[in-house]
Amino acid sequence: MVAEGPGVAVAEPKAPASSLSAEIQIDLYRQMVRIRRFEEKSAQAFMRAEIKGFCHLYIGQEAVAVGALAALEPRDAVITAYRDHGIALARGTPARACMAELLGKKTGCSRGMGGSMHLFHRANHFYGGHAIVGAHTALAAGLAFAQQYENTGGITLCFLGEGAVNQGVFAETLNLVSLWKLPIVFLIENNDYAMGTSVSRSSAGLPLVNRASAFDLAGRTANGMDVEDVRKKVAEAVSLARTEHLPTLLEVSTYRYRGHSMSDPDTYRTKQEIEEWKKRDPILLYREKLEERQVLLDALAKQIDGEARAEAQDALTFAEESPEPDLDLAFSLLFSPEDQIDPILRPRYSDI
Amino acid sequence: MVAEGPGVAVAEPKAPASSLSAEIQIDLYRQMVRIRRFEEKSAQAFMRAEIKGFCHLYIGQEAVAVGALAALEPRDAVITAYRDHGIALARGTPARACMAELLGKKTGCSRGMGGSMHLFHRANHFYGGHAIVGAHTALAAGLAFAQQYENTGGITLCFLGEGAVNQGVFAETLNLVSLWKLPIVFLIENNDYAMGTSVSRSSAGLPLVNRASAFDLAGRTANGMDVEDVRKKVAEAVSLARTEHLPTLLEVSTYRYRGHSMSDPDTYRTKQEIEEWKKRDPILLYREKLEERQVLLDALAKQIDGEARAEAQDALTFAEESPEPDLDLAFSLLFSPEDQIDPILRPRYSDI
Amino acid sequence: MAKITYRQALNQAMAEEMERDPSVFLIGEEVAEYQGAFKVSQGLLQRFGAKRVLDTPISEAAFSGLAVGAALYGLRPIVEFMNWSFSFVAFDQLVNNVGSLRFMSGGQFNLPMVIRGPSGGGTQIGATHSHCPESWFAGVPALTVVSPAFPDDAKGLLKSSIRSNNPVFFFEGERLYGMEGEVPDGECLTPIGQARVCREGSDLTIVSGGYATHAALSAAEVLGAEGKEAEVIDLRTIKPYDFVRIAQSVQKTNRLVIVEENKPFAGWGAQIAYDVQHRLFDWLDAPILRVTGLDIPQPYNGSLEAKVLPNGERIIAAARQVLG
Amino acid sequence: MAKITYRQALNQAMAEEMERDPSVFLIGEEVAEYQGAFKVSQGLLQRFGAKRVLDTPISEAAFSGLAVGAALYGLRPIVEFMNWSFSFVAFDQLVNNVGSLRFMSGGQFNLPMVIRGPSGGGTQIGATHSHCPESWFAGVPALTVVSPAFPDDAKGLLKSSIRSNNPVFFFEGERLYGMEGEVPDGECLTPIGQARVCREGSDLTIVSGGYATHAALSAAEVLGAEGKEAEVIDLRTIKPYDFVRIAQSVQKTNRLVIVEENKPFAGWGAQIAYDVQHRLFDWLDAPILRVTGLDIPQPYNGSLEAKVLPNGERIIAAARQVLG
Ligand SMILES: Cc1ncc(C[n+]2csc(CCOP(=O)(O)OP(=O)(O)O)c2C)c(N)n1
Ligand SMILES: Cc1ncc(C[n+]2csc(CCOP(=O)(O)OP(=O)(O)O)c2C)c(N)n1
Ligand SMILES: [Mg+2]
Ligand SMILES: [Mg+2]
Repeated sequence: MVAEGPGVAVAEPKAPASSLSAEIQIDLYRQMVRIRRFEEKSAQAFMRAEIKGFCHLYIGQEAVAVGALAALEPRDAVITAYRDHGIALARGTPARACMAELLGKKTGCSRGMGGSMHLFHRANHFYGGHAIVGAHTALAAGLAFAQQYENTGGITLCFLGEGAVNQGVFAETLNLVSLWKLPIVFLIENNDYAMGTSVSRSSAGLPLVNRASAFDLAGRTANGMDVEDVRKKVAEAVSLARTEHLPTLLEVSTYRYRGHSMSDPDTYRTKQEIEEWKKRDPILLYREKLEERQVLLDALAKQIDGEARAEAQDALTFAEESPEPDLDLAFSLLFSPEDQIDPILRPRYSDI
Repeated sequence: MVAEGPGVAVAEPKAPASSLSAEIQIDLYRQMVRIRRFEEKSAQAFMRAEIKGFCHLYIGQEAVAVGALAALEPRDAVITAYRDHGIALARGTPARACMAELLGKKTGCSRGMGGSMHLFHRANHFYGGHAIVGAHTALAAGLAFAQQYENTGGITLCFLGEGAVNQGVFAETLNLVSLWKLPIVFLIENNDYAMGTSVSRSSAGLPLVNRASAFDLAGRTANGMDVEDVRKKVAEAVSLARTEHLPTLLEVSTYRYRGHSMSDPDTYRTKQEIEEWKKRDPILLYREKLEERQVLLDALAKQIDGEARAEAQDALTFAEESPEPDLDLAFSLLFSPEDQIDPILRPRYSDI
Repeated sequence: MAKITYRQALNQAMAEEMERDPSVFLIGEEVAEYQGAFKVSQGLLQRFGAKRVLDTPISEAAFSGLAVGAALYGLRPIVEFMNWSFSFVAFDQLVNNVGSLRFMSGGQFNLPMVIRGPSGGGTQIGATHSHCPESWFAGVPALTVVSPAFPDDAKGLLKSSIRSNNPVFFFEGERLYGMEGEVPDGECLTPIGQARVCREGSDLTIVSGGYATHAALSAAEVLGAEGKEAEVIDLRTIKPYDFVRIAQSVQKTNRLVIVEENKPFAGWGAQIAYDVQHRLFDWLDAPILRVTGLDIPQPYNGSLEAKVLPNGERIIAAARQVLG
Repeated sequence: MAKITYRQALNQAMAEEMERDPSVFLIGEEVAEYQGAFKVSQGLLQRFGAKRVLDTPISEAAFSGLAVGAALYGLRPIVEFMNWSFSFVAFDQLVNNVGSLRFMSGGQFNLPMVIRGPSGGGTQIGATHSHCPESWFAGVPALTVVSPAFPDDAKGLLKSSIRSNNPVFFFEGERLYGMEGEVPDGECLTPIGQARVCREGSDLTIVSGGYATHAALSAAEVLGAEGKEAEVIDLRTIKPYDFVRIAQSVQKTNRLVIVEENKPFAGWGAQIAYDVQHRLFDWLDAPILRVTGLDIPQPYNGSLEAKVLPNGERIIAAARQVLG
């Protein structure tokens, strides 16, 4: 939609026309705002010790999840690491189920057993939420393998942090998916830091996308502060996966504004560096762009923001009021019921 | 030494002059023959059940060990996988100590505890002999790290099979040595097979040397059937490591004539394929070359062969006549004596 | 019933289950074209095709992780480790992903997978290739650990394991592959969690599993000739093991020897010993004794390895000791 | 003597040993510039420089393997795992290389290295991050397993471990880092293999280790108020553990409870229970009881996790049970 000047001829339109419908553009914007507000609410809940353990916020990276997931179909599979709130939300996991999980409640999407790092939502083909760095990349290959085996036409999108590329299992997996031509896209969210280690201190042969060629994968990059660029590049990679069975390694540059987790003192980078990145804030920039295109008017932006705040608050209230899981529930989750063999007697080995 | 025709002017000399002294050329030849005869003797001993477990012969690959180790200094460190007889011998481990180890005797270089796959010879900076595929590559990085830490001027040469490149720890290690500029050379002995799997069935992005660029390593290749080519390429890589602290990934093409181990029925390749490779036999070709260069006369070749046969037979006799290790010796090897703290009481947890 | 080997029994189990359920597939090193490093998968590639019988690179972490992902999606993978000792490079996948994903997701996923391969020593392949990691995996709450000692159980337990909706870690005896026995031709499902009494006796109970069961049986023969009748119980399932059957026997014999091949410190036999002294304290007339691998890495030398393994000599010595 | 934290005690131990021996270096994720994920290495980079305090990529297998290679060559590495749960991606390096290389080489190499980091649960970080793998490593014959519960032992044991010529697996309590206690300023070497009696008593013996020792001590207080005096023994070294000290106590109290945080099946407590029933059969007036983590993966939910951990309530219940 071309932003038509209000009676004034615009010599050089700042924001070029988008091939996306206004509806889609607004939805991209809305999803990013939803995540931002949800994460701000999470931070508050953590500060009030309602959320415990590790809590990794997605603030700053919203365009990556939103742009990427906008390029998928419902049958596609999604998997990520522990910085998973934004991805879960963008994939359609209700904010209530996410927040309740962060609070460890029975109504959480993982019934309070997983916590912040382990959101799962099978109904939406969202396969988690994984806290061992790099380990989920092999699972992703398995999802893509199963999609190919079952001939579903689906593909798998696997997010990972740039710090995860140096886990051996990831290299093994890249080799395997290339060899077997699995329908998969590995999206590296390069936010420049793995805890306090910048990518240049952890990785040889930069940029990381170079690793693609060693395994004969398609290698691509995207600007992770630009939701439309992410959407476009992911769409291209998805299409390679779906139609050519060519896996892609896609490096997306982005930035996290907050510390690694809520417990990180964040002393390894300058305030100035953070401020520089914030000038490229994905929500801010997209709002400006949509305003220039006249897709998003101020009133609608305010409405979206209000709804997102309300949703986050509603999620927190719901979570707070939800019951805790009990030990019986926990033990009941350990084993699947058998339906092809006799039940197996399962004694517990702690007597007291 | 230029082969001077006996009174006849040679239009196109078949073997170009070598910059290596005759002595060195003969020694390269001798080392290859020693390994070949040793391995043939090992095969016999295995057939007679004097050697048990796994026994992986080096026949066909002799030029790799011999050429590579000829490029090293005594202070350099060497480490390899389980196909280690040839490398141990070329590095100077006495044939007797090797053969005794193959027979599990107390006089073996590893005192009968390691067997064929676990030859070690610390005095010569030979760090084994490792049977978990790929796992020793990280140890190699540690040897190079220690050399750099201690500023010894030494470098580490790590051999691995082409099947090992898909173990995650190897990728992790390549990243680490590049990042830390360790003085190391990784030499892939690409004999085309990992057990029954040819490299094209196991590895994407061939040739394997491509993996070097992903980690910003020097990438080189050599002809593993040509001992002088191996020597030259390894020497170049060693010099990069020693003087520039630039690690190299060197892919050497070679071939094993025998099955993966003595127990391998070897049905995954054709007899013809093996015969083709045998035409490029490293010993045969080098002998021809040295004869053309008139460095090696028939008598000397026969003498070398006779000595190698005698050495192998002597080693076997020695091994056969050697005593077995006992349980007390085994238990005594488990812990190093303490010299900085009080001895630690070490009960055994199996009472009976 | 036909007389076939343990190896063939495993092969039959896989073939029958793959025939029965198209979501079952086999993945591992050399399982397809090579027909298995120990020929356990002989003929499966020819019969089921390359889609369902897959050779992998030497990347245990990736291919076992891949199998977990496939199981999350709904397939039923069988993962072959050429040797269980190689599972250590995939340990995180096995402990954390196989061990936690169902639970951590609040029960959203089943993990109907079997991880199988040979374990243990006795073939002089050295310290790094002779591990018995059964106890370590049994220490992970969600994992079921199975270890057949006889061909019929090899088939019956593998079929049950493949049909289980939960992950089963299946330990085969490399030294058992060639063992022959009567095995039912078709359907035969050995229940998981039930032990087998291999020999009856009233003087002492010997509990064992896997290859060690055969050492226990030989020792029992010798003891029998001395007039002491050992009841030999083959566990078949290491976790959850059949406490009830052990208790029945110990309440009769009042004496217990446990034979396990793994290294001694905190092996599964220690758990059984703990449970028995706890729950049958007043039934024991003598301390429980364990015969395990000796507490050193596996030596290559053959006569040493024979001493390190739990052998007839040491089992008999233990039996005599508990008999007083 | 100064009152410092467990964390500072560890820091002092490393600093003193690095000062003393230039071949000691520290390697791990975030140990240098970040000053340690838990600040255990605070100030070491500044003091000893980047040559001896090394940040690594997230490549546990490679950097622990690198440390093994460096030890083979003669250096004395300290490897920090940010959490022992991450050691599983390096499990092969730890079990096979650290566990076998000296033996398999016929004793040619020493492996003077320490692998250290926090383990265990209680901080709501979920199933994959809360493992207690002490027992698994203790099952490897060549490995020494240490786990201090108090600041002075944290220092004394870490110094002894760094000076040992053998590999020591050193388990710290994440929940103990902030604990304060009197710690000698300079030289202090807690001997490896010796337990510590934290509380004397004659009614029953409680053996424990690491954080669980504090749970045991609290429980002992409650029991004391009821007139039952528990002797609490803190193991300090899990393998080789101090059987002699336990025996002395059990011969006095005739009753034993073992408290360990790991999951129950074949934990180290099972080994102790086995050894005690075996060697002190006639001294026991009641079955030995173990209080362990419950047999499920660690749940995130806080009140559930508190139940899963060995807690005062369950220890007291066990004590009452053995007291009859
Ligand atoms: C195997 C393993 N090692 C270490 C850790 C600890 N850890 C958690 S997150 C993290 C940094 C990962 O950074 P990156 O992959 O860039 O993801 P980001 O946090 O930037 O999203 C580390 C080291 C872990 N969880 N797993
Ligand atoms: C981690 C691991 N997986 C599997 C094996 C079994 N295995 C031993 S050798 C081998 C093939 C290795 O081939 P390659 O690296 O090419 O060396 P080559 O035998 O050709 O010298 C395999 C799969 C092992 N020893 N370790
Ligand atoms: Mg990052
Ligand atoms: Mg090969």
